[in-house]
Amino acid sequence: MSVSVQEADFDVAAEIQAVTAGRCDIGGLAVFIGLVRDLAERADGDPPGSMTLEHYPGMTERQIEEIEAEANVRWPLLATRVVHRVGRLEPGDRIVLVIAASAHRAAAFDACQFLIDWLKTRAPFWKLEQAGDAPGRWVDARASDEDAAARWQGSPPTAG
Amino acid sequence: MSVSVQEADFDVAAEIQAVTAGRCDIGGLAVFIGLVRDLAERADGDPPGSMTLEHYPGMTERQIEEIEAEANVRWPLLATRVVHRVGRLEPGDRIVLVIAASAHRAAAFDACQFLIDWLKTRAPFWKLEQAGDAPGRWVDARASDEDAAARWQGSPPTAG
Amino acid sequence: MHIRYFAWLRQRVGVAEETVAPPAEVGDVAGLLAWLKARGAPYDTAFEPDAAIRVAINQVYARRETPVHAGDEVAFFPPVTGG
Amino acid sequence: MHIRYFAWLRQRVGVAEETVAPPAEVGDVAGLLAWLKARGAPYDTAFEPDAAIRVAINQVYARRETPVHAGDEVAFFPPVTGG
Repeated sequence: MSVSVQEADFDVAAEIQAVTAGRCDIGGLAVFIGLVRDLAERADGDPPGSMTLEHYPGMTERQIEEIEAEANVRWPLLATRVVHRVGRLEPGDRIVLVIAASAHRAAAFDACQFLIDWLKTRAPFWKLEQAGDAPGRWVDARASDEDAAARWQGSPPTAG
Repeated sequence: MSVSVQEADFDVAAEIQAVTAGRCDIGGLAVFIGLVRDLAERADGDPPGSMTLEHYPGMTERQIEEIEAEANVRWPLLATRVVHRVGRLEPGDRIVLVIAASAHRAAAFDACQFLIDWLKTRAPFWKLEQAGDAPGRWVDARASDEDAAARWQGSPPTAG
Repeated sequence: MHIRYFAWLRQRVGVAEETVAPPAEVGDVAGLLAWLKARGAPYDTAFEPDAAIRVAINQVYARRETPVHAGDEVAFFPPVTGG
Repeated sequence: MHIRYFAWLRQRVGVAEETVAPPAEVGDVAGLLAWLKARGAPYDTAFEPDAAIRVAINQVYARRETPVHAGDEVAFFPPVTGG
């Protein structure tokens, strides 16, 4: 279990290598990479939008560690890794990396999806979208993210 | 959509880069990497086992292309990529890479899992396990793989 | 007691953090919110809609009825949107 | 007609591929299998258990009742175990 919250981009190959190096018990590695999409509502001619990710230092890492611990209780995992970027990001940039390793693929897939679903509804990050000189727009929480998190049986109700 | 069947190892970072380069419409990338596990039934003192993957050249690529096409019908995907190794592999080696890219993560995860589940039951590969000088043992097909493939609604019955 | 605000709530309040000393009768999150709002602008309208305001005490999610104490770090913020 | 064998079926038959000329009355996969087995060892026992033998004609999965023709590439193999 390992969490990093950082401004710098992450090296996917190095992160995978760190999880798998020197071991022969991992049968399946599920990896999720979240990327900044171009602003959906941008009209033709508008400047490309950037995104700024704010977070709550300390609580963020603690929440993600709890989510990782929960995943390790639910599935027979051999390793998990979460890296989440903060600060200013441009379209096409990577935002988040989730890795889950297990002897078999089903647990790896389920845990990886669980980690990103719970991270999206529980880890204290906030996205501000900005296009050119326009004032930023804080991204709204999505009901679909709540639904995705809620489908994991036994998940406690959303905090707050 | 893209398939490679090859003896050489694959470069995960380069494969991801090829899928994402120059585009800003991908929101989620789901990646699966299958690895060679050490032989489960090996007794203490036995030499580490290797694995040899045989395949049916031509039919393999064709089957995987059909599986990718099916995934692209079922989900709104922006890219898919499958790389599968053949020949001799050692414990810890990578066997297979599956990448599915979509605007949103649910489609990427589902398609990635569908691709590996169907590949496991339909693509003509066969694993031979060998430990030291012992004669090889052909790995048996697993009922759990059939079950995993069958849960994708609308999947036709297993061929043959 | 140290208060922290994030995202649009931080922008509305105008500061990222502040130290406050509510009276002893402020015993839980709901009481603290009411006391903050009673201080007037910008607090009186910053916390709307109430259902959108999440709270954490000492970096752990809390509820309106969770007790607050003098030395706590209390954070208010909108629903999270990371990942 | 070109026949290919893979994995343990290839080992049992002893060759990876061969060209055969079954008589005209061999019209489908089931007929081809019966004709191959009738050639004696090693074919008579190689295809057991029958339920484990998959077949592809011209690199497309086929069934026991699928027709076979003179120019076809017919492959027999065990259940696949890749991934």
